[in-house]
Amino acid sequence: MISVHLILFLAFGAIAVAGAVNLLVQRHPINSALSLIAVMAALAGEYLLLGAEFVAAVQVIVYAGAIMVLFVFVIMLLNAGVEEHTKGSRVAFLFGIPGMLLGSLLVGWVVLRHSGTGSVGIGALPGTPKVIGNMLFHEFLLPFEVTSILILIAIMGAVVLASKPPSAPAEKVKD
Amino acid sequence: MVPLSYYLVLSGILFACGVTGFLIKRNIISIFMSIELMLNGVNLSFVAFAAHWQLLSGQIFVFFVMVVAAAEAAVGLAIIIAVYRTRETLNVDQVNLLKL
Amino acid sequence: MTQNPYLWLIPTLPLAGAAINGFLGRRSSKTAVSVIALTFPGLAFVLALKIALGFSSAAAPYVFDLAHWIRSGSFSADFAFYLDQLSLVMLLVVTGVGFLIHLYSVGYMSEDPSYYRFFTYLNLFMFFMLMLVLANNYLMMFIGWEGVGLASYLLIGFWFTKDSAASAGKKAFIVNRIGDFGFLIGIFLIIQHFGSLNFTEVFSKVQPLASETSSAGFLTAIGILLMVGACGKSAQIPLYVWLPDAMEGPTPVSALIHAATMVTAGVYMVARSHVIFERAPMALTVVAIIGSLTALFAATIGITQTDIKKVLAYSTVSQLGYMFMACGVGAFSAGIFHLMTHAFFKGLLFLGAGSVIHAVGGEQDMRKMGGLKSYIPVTFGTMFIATLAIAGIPPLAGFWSKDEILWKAYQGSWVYWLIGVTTAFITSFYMFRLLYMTFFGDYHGIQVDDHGRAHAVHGHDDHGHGDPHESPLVMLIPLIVLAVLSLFGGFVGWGNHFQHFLEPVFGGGETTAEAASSLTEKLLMGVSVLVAAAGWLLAYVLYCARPELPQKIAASLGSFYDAVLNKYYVDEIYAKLFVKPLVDGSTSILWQGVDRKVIDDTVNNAADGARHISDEVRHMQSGNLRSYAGWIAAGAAVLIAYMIWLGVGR
Amino acid sequence: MTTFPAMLVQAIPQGEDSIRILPVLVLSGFGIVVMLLDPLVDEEKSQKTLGVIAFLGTLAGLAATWYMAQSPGLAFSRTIRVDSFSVFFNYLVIAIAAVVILSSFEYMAVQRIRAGEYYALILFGVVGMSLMSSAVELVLIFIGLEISSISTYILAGFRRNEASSSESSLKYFLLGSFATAFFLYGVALMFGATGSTNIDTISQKLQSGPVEVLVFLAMALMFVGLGFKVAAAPFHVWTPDVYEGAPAPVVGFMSTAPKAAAFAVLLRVVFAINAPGRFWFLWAAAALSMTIGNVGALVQNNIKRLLAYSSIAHAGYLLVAFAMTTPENSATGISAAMFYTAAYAAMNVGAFAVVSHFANAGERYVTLEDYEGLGRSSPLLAATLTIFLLSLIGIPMTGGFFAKFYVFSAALRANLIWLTLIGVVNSAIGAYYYLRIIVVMYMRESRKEVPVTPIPFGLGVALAISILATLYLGILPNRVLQVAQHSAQNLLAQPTQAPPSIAETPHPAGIPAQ
Amino acid sequence: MNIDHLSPYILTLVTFAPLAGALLLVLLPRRDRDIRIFSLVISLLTFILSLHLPVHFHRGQPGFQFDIDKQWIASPNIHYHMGIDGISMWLVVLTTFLTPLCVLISWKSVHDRVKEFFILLLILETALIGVFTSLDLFLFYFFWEATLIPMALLIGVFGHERKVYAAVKFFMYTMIASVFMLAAILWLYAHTSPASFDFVEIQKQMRAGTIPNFPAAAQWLFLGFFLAFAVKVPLFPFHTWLPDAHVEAPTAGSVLLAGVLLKMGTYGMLRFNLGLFPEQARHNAPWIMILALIGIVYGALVAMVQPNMKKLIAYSSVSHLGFVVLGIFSFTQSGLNGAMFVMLAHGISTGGLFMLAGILHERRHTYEISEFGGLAAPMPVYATSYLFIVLASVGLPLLNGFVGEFLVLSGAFRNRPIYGIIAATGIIWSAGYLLWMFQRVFYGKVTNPVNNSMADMIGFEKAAVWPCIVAALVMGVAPILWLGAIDPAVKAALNSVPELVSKVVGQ
Repeated sequence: MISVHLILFLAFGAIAVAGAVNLLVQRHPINSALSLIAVMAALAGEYLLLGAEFVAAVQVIVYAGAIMVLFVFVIMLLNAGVEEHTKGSRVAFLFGIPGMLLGSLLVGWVVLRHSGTGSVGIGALPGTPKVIGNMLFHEFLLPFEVTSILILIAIMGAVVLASKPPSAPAEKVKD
Repeated sequence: MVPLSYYLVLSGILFACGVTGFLIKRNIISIFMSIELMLNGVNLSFVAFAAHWQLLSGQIFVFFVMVVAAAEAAVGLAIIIAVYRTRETLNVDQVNLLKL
Repeated sequence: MTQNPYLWLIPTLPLAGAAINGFLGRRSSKTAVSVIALTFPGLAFVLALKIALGFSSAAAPYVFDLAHWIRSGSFSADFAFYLDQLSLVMLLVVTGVGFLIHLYSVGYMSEDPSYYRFFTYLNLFMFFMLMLVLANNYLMMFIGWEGVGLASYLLIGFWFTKDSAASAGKKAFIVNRIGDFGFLIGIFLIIQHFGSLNFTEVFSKVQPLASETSSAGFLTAIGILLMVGACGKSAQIPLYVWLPDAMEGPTPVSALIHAATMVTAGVYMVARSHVIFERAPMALTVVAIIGSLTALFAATIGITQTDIKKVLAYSTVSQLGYMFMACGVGAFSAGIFHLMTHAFFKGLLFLGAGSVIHAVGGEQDMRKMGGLKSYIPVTFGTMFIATLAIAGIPPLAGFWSKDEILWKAYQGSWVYWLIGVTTAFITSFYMFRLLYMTFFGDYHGIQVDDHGRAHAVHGHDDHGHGDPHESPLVMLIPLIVLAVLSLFGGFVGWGNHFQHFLEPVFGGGETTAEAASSLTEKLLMGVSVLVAAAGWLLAYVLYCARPELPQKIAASLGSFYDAVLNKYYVDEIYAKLFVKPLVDGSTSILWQGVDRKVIDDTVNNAADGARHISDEVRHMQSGNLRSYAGWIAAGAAVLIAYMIWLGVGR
Repeated sequence: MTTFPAMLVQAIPQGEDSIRILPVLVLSGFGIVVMLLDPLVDEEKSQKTLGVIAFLGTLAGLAATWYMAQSPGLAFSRTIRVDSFSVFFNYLVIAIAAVVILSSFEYMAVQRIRAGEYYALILFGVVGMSLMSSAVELVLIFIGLEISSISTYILAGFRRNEASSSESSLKYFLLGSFATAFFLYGVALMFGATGSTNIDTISQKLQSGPVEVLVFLAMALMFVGLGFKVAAAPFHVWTPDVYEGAPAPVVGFMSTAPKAAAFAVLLRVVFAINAPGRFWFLWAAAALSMTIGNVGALVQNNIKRLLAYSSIAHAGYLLVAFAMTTPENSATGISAAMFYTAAYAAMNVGAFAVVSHFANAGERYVTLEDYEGLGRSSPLLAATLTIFLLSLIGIPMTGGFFAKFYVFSAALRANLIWLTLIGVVNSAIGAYYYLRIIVVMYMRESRKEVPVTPIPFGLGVALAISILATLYLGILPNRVLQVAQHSAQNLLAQPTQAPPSIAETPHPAGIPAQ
Repeated sequence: MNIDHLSPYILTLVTFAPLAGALLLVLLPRRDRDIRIFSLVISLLTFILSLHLPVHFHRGQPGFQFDIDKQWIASPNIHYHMGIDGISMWLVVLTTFLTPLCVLISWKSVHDRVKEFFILLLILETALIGVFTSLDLFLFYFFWEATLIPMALLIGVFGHERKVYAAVKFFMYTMIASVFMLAAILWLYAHTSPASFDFVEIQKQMRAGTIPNFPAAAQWLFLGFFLAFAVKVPLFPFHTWLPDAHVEAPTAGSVLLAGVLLKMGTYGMLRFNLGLFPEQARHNAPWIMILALIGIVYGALVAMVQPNMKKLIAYSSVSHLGFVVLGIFSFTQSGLNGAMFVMLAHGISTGGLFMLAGILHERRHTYEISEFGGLAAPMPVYATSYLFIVLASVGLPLLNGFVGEFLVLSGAFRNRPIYGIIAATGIIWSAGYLLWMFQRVFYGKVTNPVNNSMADMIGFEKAAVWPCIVAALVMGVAPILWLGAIDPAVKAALNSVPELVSKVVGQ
């Protein structure tokens, strides 16, 4: 019989896929961004189903919240308009979509047929903030610390690239 | 009880959508968002596998991915701004000074 | 026999002369040059005489080993000299006649700007010629063989500013090379079968072999190949073409190289290898046929020539044919005998011709001469003797040798004899024709006063007055000496002395001749004398009594006459058949065709192709980011598919 | 139930641990210092001072590496392994950084580039790379990869008033993250298949149990990501554009250091995990890269682009060493690959140093026409470049020769006759376009006025180092090769019975699935 | 005795003396005259040093002498192994003999970038000597490749109109061919155990048959080596780079190119194709010999119709080197002796010819034969020297050309008579094209008035050319001096072909 779990999974999954497809078909970046947020929200739901409550929370707060806001901000800043068709795009449509569908079907088939046939129940592995934090500061201390550098770079990069460029360089004197 | 493979298929579909988006979108920002979509797909499979193996590390990875995503977003958007400054366009097909 | 430790000096002396003149001659005076040039060959001659006097006929061949030359594995060829009766005869002829001609040249070339160069070459020639005749093995003979070729190349082209002279020299060398090619192959055959080139060794290995009467074996091959070499050097059909052109050289050169010595090298070589030839009858036949044909063929051409030296040239070719015919019928000693006498009278004839040319200021066309006997009596006298000799009028030298050959030819086959006699007739005809046209009748020559031209063209002197005049003494002495030799040189053949002298070399193989009845011999002798006389008479009639006749006859003969006049167009045919195709073919087919079009273009096209492909590859880089992503995705797809296939497969 | 302070106490790394990441600490320390100093020193002086500090930082990094090498072993709950392999690559990437920094001094000044961020980014990038080379944990590797990538994305865009620069940055960034996503997906699947992201554990799992399809899939995806990083065909497409647009010294940096690190990862993934079903893929990738790279370079006129193609080709030669199956072949293959990375780094950094000096302001002079008659106008510069080019051709007595030599002899020992033939023929074809540069420099007279400035001190030192390295590797390759061989042994002989880290034990408070 | 002290190091000295000179030259100031004198001194010094070899060479004793064998690189197991036998010794001496002459002939003709020129020249000399002395395949390959760059630069920088094309063609041709040799070398190294590049060692293992699947690969290895050498020789149809390279190269370049570089190919065939793969050498001999024959005749015919003096000489080299290859693959004592001797003779006489051609170019800046004519009158000394060299390369007895050709031909004839006969036509062709050229250049009237005022040879030129003439004469009269050392070495080389020993006996 169809369990509640499965129904929920399918529901969230449907939303996610719908959002993803919408991201593709929408021609204005803003719409794409919003549909991406939808996808993320749906995924957050999936995470909850899997018991990763903390991850779900972070997904909503950081990902859907912070990062996507950044996107929307930039879109607004550059007031990107509707993307126009160009010669390259048709080729991409003709080959890209069927190719990708084929690829994903192949992968899906493989996964279905060959991966571990185990199945997971609701909240299979509760990822509470406590345990997660515990692990972050033990096994994953180094990666955790290192990410700080990553972020540092990111900030610096953003500063460098987005700031106003200097005047044109000067010719070397030939002597 | 939901078979693990369902989750995997879902993540696969999302990933594929991301790839497709990268190929067919022309607005640089949309393309970038497709990448985010791919990452999300990956995250899902991480969490799913975590549940499957009863290993929290799987969930931890998602954080790292998110951090990376954040960093990429920051840098990426900065780059996009820089490009826009020099080229006044966001259409990737017109960003082709370098070729052959 | 008495040891001759100084034997090696004989060739070396002229070399020394050549070296000295070559290095110092440019700066030293003409007298100094001529002293050097005369002393060294002279000394060589003296030494030769000394050896000859101390030479006992019974003596075994004397081998003098000088130094190693080539040692490769078990094969070796050394600088070594081989002295026996045969080489002694050659030695005397070469040094003797050679010296006389050197003497003559002192006068003849006295006005030439590059006097020293001439004598350098001449001495060099002596050196190589002596190497040739004294060689102890085929390879050393080959040294001399090629060396004399070089000398003749240099001397023919002596007046190199004349294109005709330069070309003639080149032609001589190349045609000789063709002959040498045969000779070389022959040498390889000899090495392959006898593992050595030393005469003694080779011949001793050949002796026991059976005569290849039934089938042609390697001996026949060797023989024929050697004959090819001889054809080149001794101007036999089909390689005779270079000799007439060689007359571009100074007359003494023609006398020494192209009459007396070098051209006879072929005969000498065949005679030297008689052991091989005797066991290869087929080869001998070839020799005989070539010889007889050449004799007749060249003689006919000789009739029509008007250039005095050309006549002599063709007569030389024909006489050489005689010698080969002799060898061909196995009468080697007769051949050598004729070689010797021919050296005397033909040398004399050339020197005489030189003196004539010299007298008329460089004119060589006999039609522009005539009536010279009053102007230059000595020349006339000596040349008359020579003419008698070559015509075979007894008892002069030519008579004995020619008669010997004809008799041996008769024993071989009457056909040879017939050809021989015909040739004898023609010979005496054109020789007397020459004599009459030159010395009798009245002088048709222009009163030469443009000596400038004379000098420019020939550079010999004539003292600046119009009328023809006798040559200086230094030139006359050789004439007289040779005349004497032509008169009495033949008597060594009296009673087969000469043949007996050479028997140690050629063995008793010819003593069979004695068996035949001497009546026939006498008969044939008579015939040949008659023929000679007839030729003389005809010449008298046509060119002295009724000078207008020849034109008529020529006209009546028509195209045939033209053919003969133009030497049967042989040169033209050769040019069309060989030279032109070779040059054009090499240019258009090999060079422009194969080299440029095929090979080089292939290479260049390959390079261009690579560049073109590269250009294609560049277009993978469309610059469009999405296409790049496409590449990556495609690659990923292929890779994923492959890996999954792998994974599923197992 | 431990208390939070207790956790913190536990969290503080042990002495050993911190020593085993000493280079990382030192470099990031210096990076931060540079960053902080940047606003303090004024614009004019900043170039030099910051550069010098950064250079000292790299020297300190080398020293730190040496110190780290003294205490090999695992660290941070088996996410880091210090062995001669990781030490080798640490040395390599830091040294590259040092030389690049030296050669950047003048460039910075000429191009008016903000020095502070530039040097800091290089240092941080090196941090990422050194992590890549010593990490044995896929997630950590991923993070290191991202650090190095992102820093190079930024560096590529540093000539900010050049449209080409930002374009190259964009292309590099988008394609890079695209590829990284693949890699990440691969990691995820690998995790799913084996329940671990630790390379040792994975290899044990693979050796023990049956290999399921998921693993193959994971491998494929990871190859995509890494193939992109090392610019192996067909994932090379980004290279020419990015190299052409990016600043010359940066290209010198990112064509060697991240590549070396990526190769280190690839070596770990391929050999330590002993990746299944890799042979033909690597074979094809090698052949394809060599051919595309060499053929593509034949008609290039922009020297940077030309060298970009050449770097694709060299990646191809390098991949030849990966197509090994049996352990003993693998050993030779690994050592060959390591040597190659070193040699290639030496010559390529040098070549780009010359290019960046000659390019002049706004990188005006980067086409072959500009190099005409250089042999006359600046014999020294021409001679230097010639040495590097000869090494790139693979003329004996240069590092390039031995690099190719080891690779090909390894291949032949594994009986890869055809691959070797493709390789040697390619290297012959490749000779053509390097020769073209030499020809242009020596055999043609310059047609246009190109200013040639004297070689400044920093650049001179950089060039000297590269030349010495190139020749040293070409004449006395032994020591380096021995190190490489030793590390190859290390890489292959992984501790089979390592105590399972906590990360893999089920969580104590794990609620059983219902 | 000091000889014993010197002998182990003499090869190193001879090989690297020029390089040392070149390095010193780098430091010298750009005063052209000093540079010229300095490099002349260096090259002469090298020549004198190299004379140590023939003087103290134990003739009649096969095997390598003066050998030095030190490990250079442990892995790969590369040794600094040098040694010479009768074959390589003379090639070394040939090189050291020609280089000073090159310096002399370039004395006046090179004015621009003199320093670079002589540096390259000396480096080239070291590389060339190294090729002949090294017994370690790796070392050999190194020197082999090392000759490329200086030569290419000499052509490309100091050459004439189409110098770049010629240089690149030369470089790529040789490069592409030699990578196959590299592959073969690597294969050998990878399959020998203990892995080794040592010629002697590999030969030992090859004989012992301890190399795994050697028989299967041998044919390919043979071809790998052969291709590299064939291009270098150059054997028809790989010869098209030669005329271009020669025409464009400066005189000294041509001299070394024709005199020594080409010999690298034939030397390689003799040393490696015969030494390492006797079986394959024998099986492939027929078609190789046919290629050589084509080369002989074809080269000669094409040479005959060349309007350009240097091109003519270049094609004549193709023809002469055909003789060498023919001799090598005739597998007869005479053939190989002859081949060796032709190498040396060709080195001298063709070197001389190129110098003489260069002297003309010096005065008229053209090689077109039609530009000249009647030169014998204005420049008699030059004409005589020219004639001498021409005769030497025509193969006149008592000059160096003859001995070699004779031996080769007799060897070829012994192996296959028809080959000998076809090859022997070469003596006709060579007479044809050389004498024709000589006539067109020197005989007849002076057609072009410019030529009337042409100066005869000057001091440097005499100093450069006359040694060649003397050498040609000595080699022709006393070949025994050379053959004495060559013969045993060749015998040894032949004995490495076991089943041919019987064939060799008697020759």
